[in-house]
Amino acid sequence: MEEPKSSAPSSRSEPGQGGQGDGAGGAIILFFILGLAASLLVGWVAFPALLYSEKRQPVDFNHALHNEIVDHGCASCHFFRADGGFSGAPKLAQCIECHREANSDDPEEIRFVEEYVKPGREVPWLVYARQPDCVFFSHAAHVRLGGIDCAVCHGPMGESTSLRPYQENRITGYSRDIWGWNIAGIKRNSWDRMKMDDCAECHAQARVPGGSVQTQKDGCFVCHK
Amino acid sequence: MDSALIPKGVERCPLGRFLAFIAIVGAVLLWGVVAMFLIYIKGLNQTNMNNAYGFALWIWADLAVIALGGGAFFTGLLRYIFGKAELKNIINYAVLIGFVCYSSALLILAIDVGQPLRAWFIFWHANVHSMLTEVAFCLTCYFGVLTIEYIPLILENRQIERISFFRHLAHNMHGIMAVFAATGAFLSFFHQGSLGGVSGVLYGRPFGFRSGIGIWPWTFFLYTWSAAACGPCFTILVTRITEMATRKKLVKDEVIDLLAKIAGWMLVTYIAAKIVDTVYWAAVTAPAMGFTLMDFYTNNPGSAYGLWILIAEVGLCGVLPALMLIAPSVRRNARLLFLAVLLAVLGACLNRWVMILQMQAVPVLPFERWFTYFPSWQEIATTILPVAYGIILIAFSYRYLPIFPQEAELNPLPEGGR
Amino acid sequence: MKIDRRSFLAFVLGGAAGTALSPLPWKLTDDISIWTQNWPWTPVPPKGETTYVDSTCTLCPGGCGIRVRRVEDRVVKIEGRNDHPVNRGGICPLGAAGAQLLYSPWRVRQPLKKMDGRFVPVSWEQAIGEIAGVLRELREAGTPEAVAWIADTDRGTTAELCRRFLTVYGSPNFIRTPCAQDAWETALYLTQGQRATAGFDLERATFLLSLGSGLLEGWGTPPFVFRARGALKDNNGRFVQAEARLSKTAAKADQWLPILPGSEGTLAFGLIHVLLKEGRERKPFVAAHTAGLEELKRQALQEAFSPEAVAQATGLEAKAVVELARAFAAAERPLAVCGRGAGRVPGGLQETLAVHFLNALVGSVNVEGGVIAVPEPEYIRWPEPEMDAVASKGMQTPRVDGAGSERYPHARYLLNRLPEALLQGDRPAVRVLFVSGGNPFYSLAGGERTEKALARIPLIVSFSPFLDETAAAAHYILPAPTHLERWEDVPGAAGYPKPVVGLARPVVPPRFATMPTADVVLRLARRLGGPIRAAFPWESHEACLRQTLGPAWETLRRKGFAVEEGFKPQPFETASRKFEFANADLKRLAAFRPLPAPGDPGAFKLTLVPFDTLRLTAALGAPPFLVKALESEILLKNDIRVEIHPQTARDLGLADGADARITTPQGSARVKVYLTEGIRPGLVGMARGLGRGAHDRYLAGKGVSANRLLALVEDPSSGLEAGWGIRARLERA
Amino acid sequence: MDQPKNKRYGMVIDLDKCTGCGACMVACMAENNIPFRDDDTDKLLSVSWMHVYRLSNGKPFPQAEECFLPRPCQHCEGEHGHSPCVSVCPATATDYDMHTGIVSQIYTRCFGCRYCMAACPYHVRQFNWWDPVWPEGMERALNPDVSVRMRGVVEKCSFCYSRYQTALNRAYVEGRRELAEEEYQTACAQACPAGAIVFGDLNNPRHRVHRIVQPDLAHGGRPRNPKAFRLLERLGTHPKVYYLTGRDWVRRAGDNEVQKS
Amino acid sequence: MFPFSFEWVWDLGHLVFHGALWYALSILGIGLTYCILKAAWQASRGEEHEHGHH
Repeated sequence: MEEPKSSAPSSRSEPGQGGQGDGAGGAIILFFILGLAASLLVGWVAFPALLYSEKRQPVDFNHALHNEIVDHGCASCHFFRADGGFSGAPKLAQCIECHREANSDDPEEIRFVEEYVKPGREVPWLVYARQPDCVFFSHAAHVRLGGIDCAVCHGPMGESTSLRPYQENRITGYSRDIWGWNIAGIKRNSWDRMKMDDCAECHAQARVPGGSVQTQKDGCFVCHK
Repeated sequence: MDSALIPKGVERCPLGRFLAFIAIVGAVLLWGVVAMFLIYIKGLNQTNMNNAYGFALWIWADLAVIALGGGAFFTGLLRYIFGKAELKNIINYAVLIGFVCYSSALLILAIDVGQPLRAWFIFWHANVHSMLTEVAFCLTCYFGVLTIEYIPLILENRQIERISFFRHLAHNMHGIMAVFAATGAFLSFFHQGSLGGVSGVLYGRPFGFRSGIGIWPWTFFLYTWSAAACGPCFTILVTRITEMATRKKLVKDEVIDLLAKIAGWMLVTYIAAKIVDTVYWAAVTAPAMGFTLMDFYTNNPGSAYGLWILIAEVGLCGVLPALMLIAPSVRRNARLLFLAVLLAVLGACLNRWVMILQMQAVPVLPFERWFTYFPSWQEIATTILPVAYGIILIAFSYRYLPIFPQEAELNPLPEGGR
Repeated sequence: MKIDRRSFLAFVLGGAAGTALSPLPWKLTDDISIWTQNWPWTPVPPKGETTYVDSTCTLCPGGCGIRVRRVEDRVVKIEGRNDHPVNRGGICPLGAAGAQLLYSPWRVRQPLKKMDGRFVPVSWEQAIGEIAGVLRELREAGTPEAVAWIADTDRGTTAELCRRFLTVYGSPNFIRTPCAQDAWETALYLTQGQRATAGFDLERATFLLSLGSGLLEGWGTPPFVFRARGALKDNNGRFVQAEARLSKTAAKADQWLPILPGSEGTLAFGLIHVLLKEGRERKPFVAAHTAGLEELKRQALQEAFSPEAVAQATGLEAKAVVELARAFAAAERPLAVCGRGAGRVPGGLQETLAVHFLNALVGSVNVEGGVIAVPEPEYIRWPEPEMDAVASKGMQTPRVDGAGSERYPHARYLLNRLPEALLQGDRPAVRVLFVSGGNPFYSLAGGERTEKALARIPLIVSFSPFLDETAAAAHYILPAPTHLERWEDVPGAAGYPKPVVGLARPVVPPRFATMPTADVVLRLARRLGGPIRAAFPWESHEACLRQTLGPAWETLRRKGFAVEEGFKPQPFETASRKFEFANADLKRLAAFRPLPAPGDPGAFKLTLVPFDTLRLTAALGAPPFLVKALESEILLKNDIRVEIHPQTARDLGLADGADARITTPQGSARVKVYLTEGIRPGLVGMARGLGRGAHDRYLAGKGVSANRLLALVEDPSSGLEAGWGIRARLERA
Repeated sequence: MDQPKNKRYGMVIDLDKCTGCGACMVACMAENNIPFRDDDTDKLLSVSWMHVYRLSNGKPFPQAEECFLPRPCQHCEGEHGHSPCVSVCPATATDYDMHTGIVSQIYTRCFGCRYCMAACPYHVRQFNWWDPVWPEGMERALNPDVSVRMRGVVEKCSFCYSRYQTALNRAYVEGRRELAEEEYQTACAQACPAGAIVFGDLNNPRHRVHRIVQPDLAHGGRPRNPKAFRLLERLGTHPKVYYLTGRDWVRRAGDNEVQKS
Repeated sequence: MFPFSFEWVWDLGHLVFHGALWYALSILGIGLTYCILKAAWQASRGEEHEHGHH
């Protein structure tokens, strides 16, 4: 930049004269690489970091510990209602059945009892698997009819001792678990992503007969509402 | 001031006058842009469309400009594939007009949809059975072709041409232009046709519905045909208007005459096919769906869609210009030629209006009444926007690019000029 | 190193390539489109457990069984109860839109007091205290009868508590809002000696003759009547509608008799005339169960009721009258009903009597498929309250509306006479007015004069949960909970032929600081102390309800309703133990005379006839869904459309949709016209229920109220409101 | 997986019973989160999945007659499910489901080109010209089983598919795969106080709809019941909504085939 | 548009439609790439061609 005058002639070299020395060509390649590297860094590192906001769960819940104590595994707290719906994250009323008072000197449990049980305040759990409003998902169809294990979609949640942070897409408001934690969208496990394509993939593997005349897969309303 | 940019051997008006002209047209453009943003921000409630008129002025404008932009593909086809070498003198302008038309069409489409930010779903989640999918794909691809055809023209600007790479690029692109033109003709055939299919496949709308070959209704072919016929007419029309505006002869009469002659014969065959189609539709297709021809043209408010519209489209703006254009004496008379191409252009526009607007105005349920519609100012402004944009692009192209190869020859510079 | 344009270009190109190879543009494109799918300003209803609660709808006197769908604590849908005898799964549009009333932002959220023309929030304590203070003063002044209470029902615990309160306080002025039952109840009493409401066994009738009743426009209990109409069709029964315009009811009738408006009574007498003249009455029934036929013959066989004269009066052909009478008499189970429109205007007593006589002549009284006297519920058995001298004296004063007086001995409530009574004297006869249910400031005809009269009352207390016209005009609003937030016993379903009691329950906890009207009464009584307090030994409305219902409480709570399935009507209780076509009481009534539409026919060439629609209501207004469902033939933008015949339109130079001005002796308003062949030339049809001065922004300010253009018309035989139309003028605007 | 037999859900509306009261419209609005606006009197700008038309016999007073015709989505089958609207949607946002015979739609997939609206001769498809806005508090009455549609997309009656979904869920939890007739009913059919709307599976001879119209399923479901007709039968849309009437003029008014012949 | 998108079906319609599309796109893409690469090569070699191509 200090030598604009000297650089000007070379850049303005007459057409048809070849013009560039090795240095110029090298500079071009170098700048190209610089630009490439910078944008790759932005795209692969900075962008994902900026895209998601991170929240902590209101209470750190130990699934593994609870799983040992309860009788019916996941279904002890996550069960089907008589109306066919799935209860999802338990209500405070369910927690209170065991946690009217703190059962241990675990500070997290004590805090839970103090902050939620005593004032009767529902715990605002952040649901990792929360699908958008347009999605209809029937736990009954998958679990009762399809006999699919919770872990197929939710992973080994029951073995976790602590709740990982919840990340929310700043643009879409989705939980990061929907797109998957791999920003490239690559998944290794069946539970790594929860996009429509993943539903479709599983349905294709399971040879769920589709009724659609357009796609020969499922009609819109099978998964949408 | 900008003389360095102006092609060699031609004269252009003073920069001030040029800028004043651009400013005036730019103001119109700005009006359209304001309306466009109003629509983007507030939504399509800014229009006068409604649930009975889902397609309105914009879709008509879309179909009309694409039909008129057909001059590019058809002239290209004649020039590069059929080897009508004389047409090289008008092909640049045909391409430019086509480029303006198609970019306008895409712009209008982008305004017209309810969810512009999701518009790419049409590609990603494409339903290959939909005529609109075919339109979108072919339109976008063909716009790419037109861009490829237009780029060398830009590269031939005096200043840009000085750069070796660009000069070579332009040369190479010219070299294989026939390949692009052929691809363009293929794409054009399908998207002009699929636009015709848009209303032709609607078997719930007896007014628009046509039987046909396989998945393609007759209108598919009629649209391609009419675009091939009326597109060149529009090219001639705009060339003539440009000549009037610049007060210069830009293209030699032989070239225009050749193009007009070809367009004339295209129009003759098209209108013959159109008449056959109309008769078959009126006598067979519509009655099979429980309608008589006059159901489509009577009892509408103010006779806005009376039988006159059919007569105007097929007769006044179809048969008449077709006969005029195939008559050498008419082609030689500048005024009559102008009138003939103007009528042909109006005929194409009217046809598109009928197939989109009237198609929806006709009540299908026996207990419904005619639906009428008048566009809101926002719709009108956004429809005029592309016109202003086209004028500006043409003005810049004309001023700085060697669009008319014969201009220098036809308008020799006085001694002492550049 | 040289950093020049080329380097910069290379950097940009590299950047572009790198960006394309990174997830950024692709994910961003995707995320932006997902953003459009989840726009934060598009609401997302929270999910949760779905539960159903059975209750009873109290939005109209129908008392349909409803099934309320809740998601967590939110009411999301109201459906009809399949197992409810009255509506059997059906629901009317208003009932279906009930959740919008619960969640209306135009609800009154706490007690309000009007100060300097504006409402300010006050505490319940303060509001009740201040009102009690005024009440105490009136009692101390020895004028307890200056308190009046308007309610939309006189049945059920709440209404009885209000009435009891007035009684021990010392005022006889408990007034029920007018409805067709006023005339029917009187007719049943006069002819059968029974204190009962009229039930109509529509489901089993085989020939239904409706004299102007809007059977499909809100008359009776809509889902019951609708289903009965379907049953009539399934049974190949016949349904004839006599009405001046092609109402929905007329459109669905097997035969529409486009009679001149106001001629319903004449037609009824005309039919009686033919029946008697041709000896087509059901002789066994008439002989065994009726008395006074000779007197009826004397009355009905007058020349004025000959087919020719009736044809003249009704606009029908004499032949049609005769044929109708014969078909009616020949039917297996004929039934005639009356009560114009939705039945909110009682109509003339003589007219109702004529219809009732018609039923008696064909034996359709207290039998299957006929008119059934449904006794008033008797589960409320409270001990007679002890009354002090002030109360006793107050109760001796004549009612402010004249009901029960020498002139109107059989009338129980005459709200229509209240405005005139209020205009008498320097001080209005009513000093304190309570309004629980009903919306008299809107629904009373009479225009400005009525408004002026009501406005003379120094203290008006509204119990409305919503800001309706009466609430807006009140000095205090003591908001009651809505029908989904409170306990309420609902005795009887309008027009239903069996005794039925439903229970409305709090489906959700009250949203706002509201109080059931009965609780306000209890608290007022406590404040006033003495015998008044003693007459109300209950802690709360709910406690009162439990105690009053006794063992039935649990049944009702569990099942939601109680119906007397094997109900048989009681025998006639007249002196003769027969149905009496004539007796001393009947003889004293002013003779039948068709009431003309008020106004000078010379100056007002047309006649305005109001009509009802289920998509609008008088008292409650209409929640947004109903306004949305309103036909564009009735409302266009903010303009009401009036129906006129194309011939009328031609005479006036009006095109369909044209702006016009309608003028009646009561007032004038801007309207748009709607041309239809479904109305008699010379008439102007106008929907009731628009032109609201309060309510929400979906309803307020749209159209005009027919009530403002109409006049109050008093039936000379009973004092009941009997207006059916008014002379009018329509001009191009 | 063994799949239950294909259904063909359809509706029969008895026009002689329908009183035009509008309960079906309101029940539909409440069930399906239909938005409303300050001014909804222009029915061509208003969203209402169920619309009650008012038909007139066109005769002068006093021979004038009127009839009310509720019009939900006709769920056309066309030829092999190629209903007029389904095949034209460029983004595959609407589909015909062979399992239920229901024309379904993903609102979030729709980008608002409105081609389906142009294709539908019944005007059942409606566009969200405005953002849906509920007055403060009233959004509490929204039904979570049906997603709220954003501005700029087309919507239409779904035969209350969400009720099918919930009914199936309940059946699955109870270990069943098939639904009884009364388990899945649309909101309009359930609400109709006149009992004019009957809903069920046209493929199932035990269902009332089948018994009433006796559809000729080999010929696009043409009704064999002489009192039954479909709107615009001759277009070949093969709707699954049938109308009953004993009145000739009503039949003529609803069907251009009889109208014109 | 792509075989991995949900709507893709391996049937004649898709093969013809998308086949034609991708074919056309390929021609355009290859042609354009050829022109650019050749121009870059020519420019770097300092080649010059005779004028008068239009």
